[in-house]
Amino acid sequence: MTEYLIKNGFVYDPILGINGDKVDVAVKDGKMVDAGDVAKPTIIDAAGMTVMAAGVDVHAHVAGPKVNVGRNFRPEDKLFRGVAGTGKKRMEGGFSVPTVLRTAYLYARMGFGFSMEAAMPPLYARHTHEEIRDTPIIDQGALPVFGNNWFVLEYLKENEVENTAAYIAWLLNQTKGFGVKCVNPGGTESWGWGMNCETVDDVVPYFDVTPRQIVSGLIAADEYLGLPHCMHVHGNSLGEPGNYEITLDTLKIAEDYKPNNDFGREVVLHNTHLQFHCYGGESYASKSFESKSKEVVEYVNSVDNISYDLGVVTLDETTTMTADGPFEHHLSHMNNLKWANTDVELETGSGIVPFIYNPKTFIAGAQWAVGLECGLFIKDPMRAYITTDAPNAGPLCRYPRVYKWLMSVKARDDMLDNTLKYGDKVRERCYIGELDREISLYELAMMTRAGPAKTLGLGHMFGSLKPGLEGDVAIYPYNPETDTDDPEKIEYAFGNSAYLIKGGRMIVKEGEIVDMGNKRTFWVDAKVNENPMVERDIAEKFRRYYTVTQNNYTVEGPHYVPNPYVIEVDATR
Amino acid sequence: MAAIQINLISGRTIQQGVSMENGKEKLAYRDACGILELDDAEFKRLGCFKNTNVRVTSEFGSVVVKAIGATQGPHPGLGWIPMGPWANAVVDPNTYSTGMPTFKGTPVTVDVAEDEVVLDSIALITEECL
Amino acid sequence: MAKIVTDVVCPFCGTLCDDLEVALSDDGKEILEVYNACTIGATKFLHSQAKDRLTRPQMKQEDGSWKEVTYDEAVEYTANLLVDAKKPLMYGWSSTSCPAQGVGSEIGEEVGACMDNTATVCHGSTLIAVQDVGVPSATLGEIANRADRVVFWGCNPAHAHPRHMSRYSIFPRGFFTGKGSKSRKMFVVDPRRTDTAKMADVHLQLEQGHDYELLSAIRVAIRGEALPDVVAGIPKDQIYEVADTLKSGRFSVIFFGMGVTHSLGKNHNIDIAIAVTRDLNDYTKAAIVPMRGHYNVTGSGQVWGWQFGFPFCLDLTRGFARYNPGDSSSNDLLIRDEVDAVFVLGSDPGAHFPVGSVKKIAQLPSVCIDPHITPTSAVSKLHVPVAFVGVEVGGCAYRMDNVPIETRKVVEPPEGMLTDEEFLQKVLTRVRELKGAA
Amino acid sequence: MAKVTLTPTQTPTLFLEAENITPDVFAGKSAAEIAALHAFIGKTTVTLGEYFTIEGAGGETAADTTIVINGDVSRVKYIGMKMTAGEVIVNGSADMYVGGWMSGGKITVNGDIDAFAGLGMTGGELIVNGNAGNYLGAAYRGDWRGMQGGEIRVSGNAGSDVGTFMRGGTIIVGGNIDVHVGTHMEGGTIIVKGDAKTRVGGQMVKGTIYVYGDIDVMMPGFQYRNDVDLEVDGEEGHFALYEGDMGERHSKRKGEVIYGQLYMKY
Repeated sequence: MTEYLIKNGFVYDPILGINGDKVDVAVKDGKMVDAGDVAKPTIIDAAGMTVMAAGVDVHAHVAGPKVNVGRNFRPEDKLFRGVAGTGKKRMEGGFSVPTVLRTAYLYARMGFGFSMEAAMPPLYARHTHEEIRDTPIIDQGALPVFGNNWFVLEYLKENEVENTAAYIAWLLNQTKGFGVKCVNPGGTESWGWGMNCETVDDVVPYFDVTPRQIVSGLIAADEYLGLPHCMHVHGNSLGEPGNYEITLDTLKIAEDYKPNNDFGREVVLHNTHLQFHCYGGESYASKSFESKSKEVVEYVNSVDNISYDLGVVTLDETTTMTADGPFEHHLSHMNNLKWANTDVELETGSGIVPFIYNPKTFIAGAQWAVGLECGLFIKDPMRAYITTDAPNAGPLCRYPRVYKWLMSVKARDDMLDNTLKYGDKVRERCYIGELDREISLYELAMMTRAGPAKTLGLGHMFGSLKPGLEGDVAIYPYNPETDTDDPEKIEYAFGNSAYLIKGGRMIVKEGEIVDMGNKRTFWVDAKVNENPMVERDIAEKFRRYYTVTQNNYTVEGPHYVPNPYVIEVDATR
Repeated sequence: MAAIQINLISGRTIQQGVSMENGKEKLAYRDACGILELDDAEFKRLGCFKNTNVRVTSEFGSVVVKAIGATQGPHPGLGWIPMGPWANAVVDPNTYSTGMPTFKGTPVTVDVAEDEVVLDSIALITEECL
Repeated sequence: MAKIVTDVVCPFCGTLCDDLEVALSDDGKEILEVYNACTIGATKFLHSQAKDRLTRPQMKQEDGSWKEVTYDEAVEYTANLLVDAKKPLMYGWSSTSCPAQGVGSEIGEEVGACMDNTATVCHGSTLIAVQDVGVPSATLGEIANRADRVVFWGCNPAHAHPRHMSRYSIFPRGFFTGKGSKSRKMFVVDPRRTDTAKMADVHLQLEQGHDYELLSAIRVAIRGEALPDVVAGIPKDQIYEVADTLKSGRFSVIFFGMGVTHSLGKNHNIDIAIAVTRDLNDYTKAAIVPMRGHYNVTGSGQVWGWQFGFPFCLDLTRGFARYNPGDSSSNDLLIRDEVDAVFVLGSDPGAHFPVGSVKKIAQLPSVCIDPHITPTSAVSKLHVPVAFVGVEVGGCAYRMDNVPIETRKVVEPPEGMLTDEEFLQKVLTRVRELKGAA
Repeated sequence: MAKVTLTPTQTPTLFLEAENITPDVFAGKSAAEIAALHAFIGKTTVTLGEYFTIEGAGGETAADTTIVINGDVSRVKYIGMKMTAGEVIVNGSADMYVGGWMSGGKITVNGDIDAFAGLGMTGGELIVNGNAGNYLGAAYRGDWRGMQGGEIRVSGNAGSDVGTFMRGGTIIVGGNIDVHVGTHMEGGTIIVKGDAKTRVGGQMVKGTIYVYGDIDVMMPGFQYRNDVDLEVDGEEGHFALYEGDMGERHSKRKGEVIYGQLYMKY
């Protein structure tokens, strides 16, 4: 395997404490090594460029059944946007919901090496893995959803953490899943009857359990197993004015828990797309709606065991998709656009609705502001990660634009003064106007690499250039000494990596994608004690209530996970 | 014996499915799909017994099938030919720019054709296309 | 002592039953019996063993006779046909596995083909409607466990999806439907008194081709607005009654089939049925599910979705994917003389396209990849028999509710026969060689 | 006004995709440059010069460029697609997508056109002295934004799905019209001077449809309101006003529910 030595670049690595110094970075046999350990390396001259470990995406919807509904039911999202394949590249299509090929190429252009698919319905795990398999270059994992799963609801009603853990371990193995995702706990099961759970204390019909019990129990089970990633939650009442109190209620559940894992993970709860959960007021009208990002993030700052990602609204026409079925139904009544919904037997649900975040409306501008505030109020950027909840708050391809806004007051003011129709109202109802913080490249590296890698329990592989880690390096055409004059240069540079080395292979060379890499699917195999009761429950549910047999449920075989990377966890007691 | 006008529809039957899986080149497939199901009233108008060969003609084509009594009737004014090459010899191909031919709801004329034979699928398609 | 293979998946219809048991001879070579399957599914397994089965490709001669050729010769002809054509049509893709569909997609991309699947004559109308208004749906297990109002609109599961009612929709005793069929009210809307209609609590025998008007009337009734005395042959009182019963249910579901997708209005009939479902969700819970035909037509739409962004009617000729049924749809392409070669796999347009389209196939360079002798193979220049997917080779398939299930290999294919995935791989390799040379 | 004349020299073996035939593309180009413009047949790339003799040259801008096509182009797609200004005159029949997504200028076809003409059109004029096909002034698949502005005038008959998802602008059909008129319509005006079949105004939210002739089957969601005398397209007429679709969602204005309006001429 080729050795690489990257010279003269401005290097940013918060794990190694390197803040823009010109140090040599070396890759050998697919891993990072000391510059001295390469014999006859290919030299990459990164003079005038920014060097970081490859990006790590903690939360994006890029593969699986609802993503594909989003593609197939939105031909207009692809109209006149097709890109022909060249060289090794196949054709690309789609804007808000790109094809799997485009997704891979976008990540490569943005210098990313790992992406976590944010919601995998267990019954549809095969589909998710087929898409992941066909997405080249990047490593991926997928989080099965547990927050409305009948086994979990029944066990946690009785607070049976050990049984819940045993079931989680079984399901991760069956679906080749990575961790525990919880979407609108209890609410999506209620949606099976057209209802919802709007607070953490609403009771789930029939199952007689509350979101509070579900979130608490899933954290307990996650830490019981000692999984790499913590419980990853999308709380109740997403997008509702006044929901910040529900968000705080949810976050405070974590106060009872301490991290227990061998992966260096320090948080027990990850709250995804926090932007959607920081709303005050009683309606979306400018006289009532207000940002509560400060209140929520100040709580996060006051504790040390919670992380979150931003979910910044990018003011595009996009496609919303979530396992939060009742929310999407609600949304379809707000904009009267097409609405797809799939309730999944015994497990979860999902909804998909196109949405236009129109900068000419107050609320879209306010949502844009709230998302950025979530990134600007954080004290420890190792616990706040930049996302757009792609494609919900904005398309994947907009990450670099979000960086620009976070890194430049000038860029934010330009939006408030020239793009938003109600910029002044937004300043008035949100905190954005008061914030003069500009995220530095060092902090950017925390919020896009080091931080997410650590919270995913992958800090030993990704997020830094430390010798021994995966040979994943991104080089951006951005000169921190001379390019600070124009924020547009940030957006351009981070969307057009000059080089990407992934697993020691040159994927992007001089801005061109030249190699499809050695894509791996990450999943977690947790060993637990024999649990005859849970085994019996599983067999019973398949016999009576599932429409596939238990033997046909298991995801196995090279068709689905041709190149697995299995993280083993021993939770036997 | 008078020619009658009916509205033709087509679709699946279990016999069509079974015989299709047994081999479309076999006579069983012809016997399952080379038929026209009519209500008793239509046989009266047509002036023939059940199980008589008839010629079904539309502005799009013409085909000989065996007229039998409706198995899933009554369906006044409707004729039924199970989906397959016999039905497709006469259906309305207009897709209205949706890609989907109008397989159901083709006005057809039916007249008795006792002396004509119902071809098997391969013979039928070969005769029409080659 | 026969060997029993369990959890076998049935490769016939979109119901994709996965509880079949197949009894094999001691040597495991022969299928003796098929348990739990409907008569069509059982026939499919047993017929795969037919002694008169074609096991080698054959090429049509000048005089119309067939001559056996090797798979390599078949690969050579197929690859050249696709590379030489200006606008080849690659049709079918429904009676095969997703891995084969994946390889096919790469070939289509390499040769700049128009690619279409059997949805184009089955539920293409549905796909268009879903693009226009979406689709509130649910997995079949949700129906089994919750639904107490079940509507079959323009579909006849008793014949087309024989085990649907027993496994999913009418008879199962689900989690919240413990009384099975007694927990449910069954409606059938069909111009014929079908065997399904005979089982229903209510049969609306509408005038054929007026589904759109009747569905529109149900929407009016749901909103409590005034109706004409009779719509589509159904008296208004009955329409109000149906609307009220659906609103009063805990969980209403509408299954629909080719009775609506094939009739005048096509996608609009589905569009407005979806609108009814959407309306019902303002009063109770409601879902709508298409009764997909081929066992993996859904899968080909999924594979194309994630690779190209569209579920059918793909036009890849310009190097990027375009889509517009009416323009890039098989029957329009054939009737309008827009394609100059035809490749068919896993489907039988010869039997299921209007004859005018079949005549065009017969006039063009054409290859048919199919285990059976079919009207399509009869009019094609080359016929390539392959192993039966779901019987002689496994691979993923997607159920009518998009649930992916891995089909199982039960027996070996006849000596020396290729699977369609293997054949396509060889074609892809050869296509790349030819393009490299060009 | 600079004029470019295209005369077909051969009929394409399959179909010619010629989205380059617009005043926007021709503007500022000489005959030779226009002849060198690409067109496509399946996977092959050809030039306009291979299929047309080209005389004249484009004006400085699209606005002062007129394209005249003398001859049958019924196997040529995308004529005038996305044009913003200028004029296209087709003396013959044309295939699909004539004036698709056009936002300005004028297209006149002295002949028939096939489906998807004026798809997603936002402005300009499309005049057809002949018959039009299906999906005239409709929306592209999946889009809820059909025709949003401009005017389409067809002297003959039109096909099915005219004005589906129409949001604005005017469509005038001199002759008869096939099924599904103004389905999902949410604005704009459709005038049918001949007969309509069925499904007129189905799922209509807002907007106006006039039918001078008969409607085979009236949608059940339309209710008679009253008779009115109106001037439509420059002529007086006595009409019966129906409102609907009662089964569809409707917005309110000052507490008043706004329905779609269907005027039937006496």
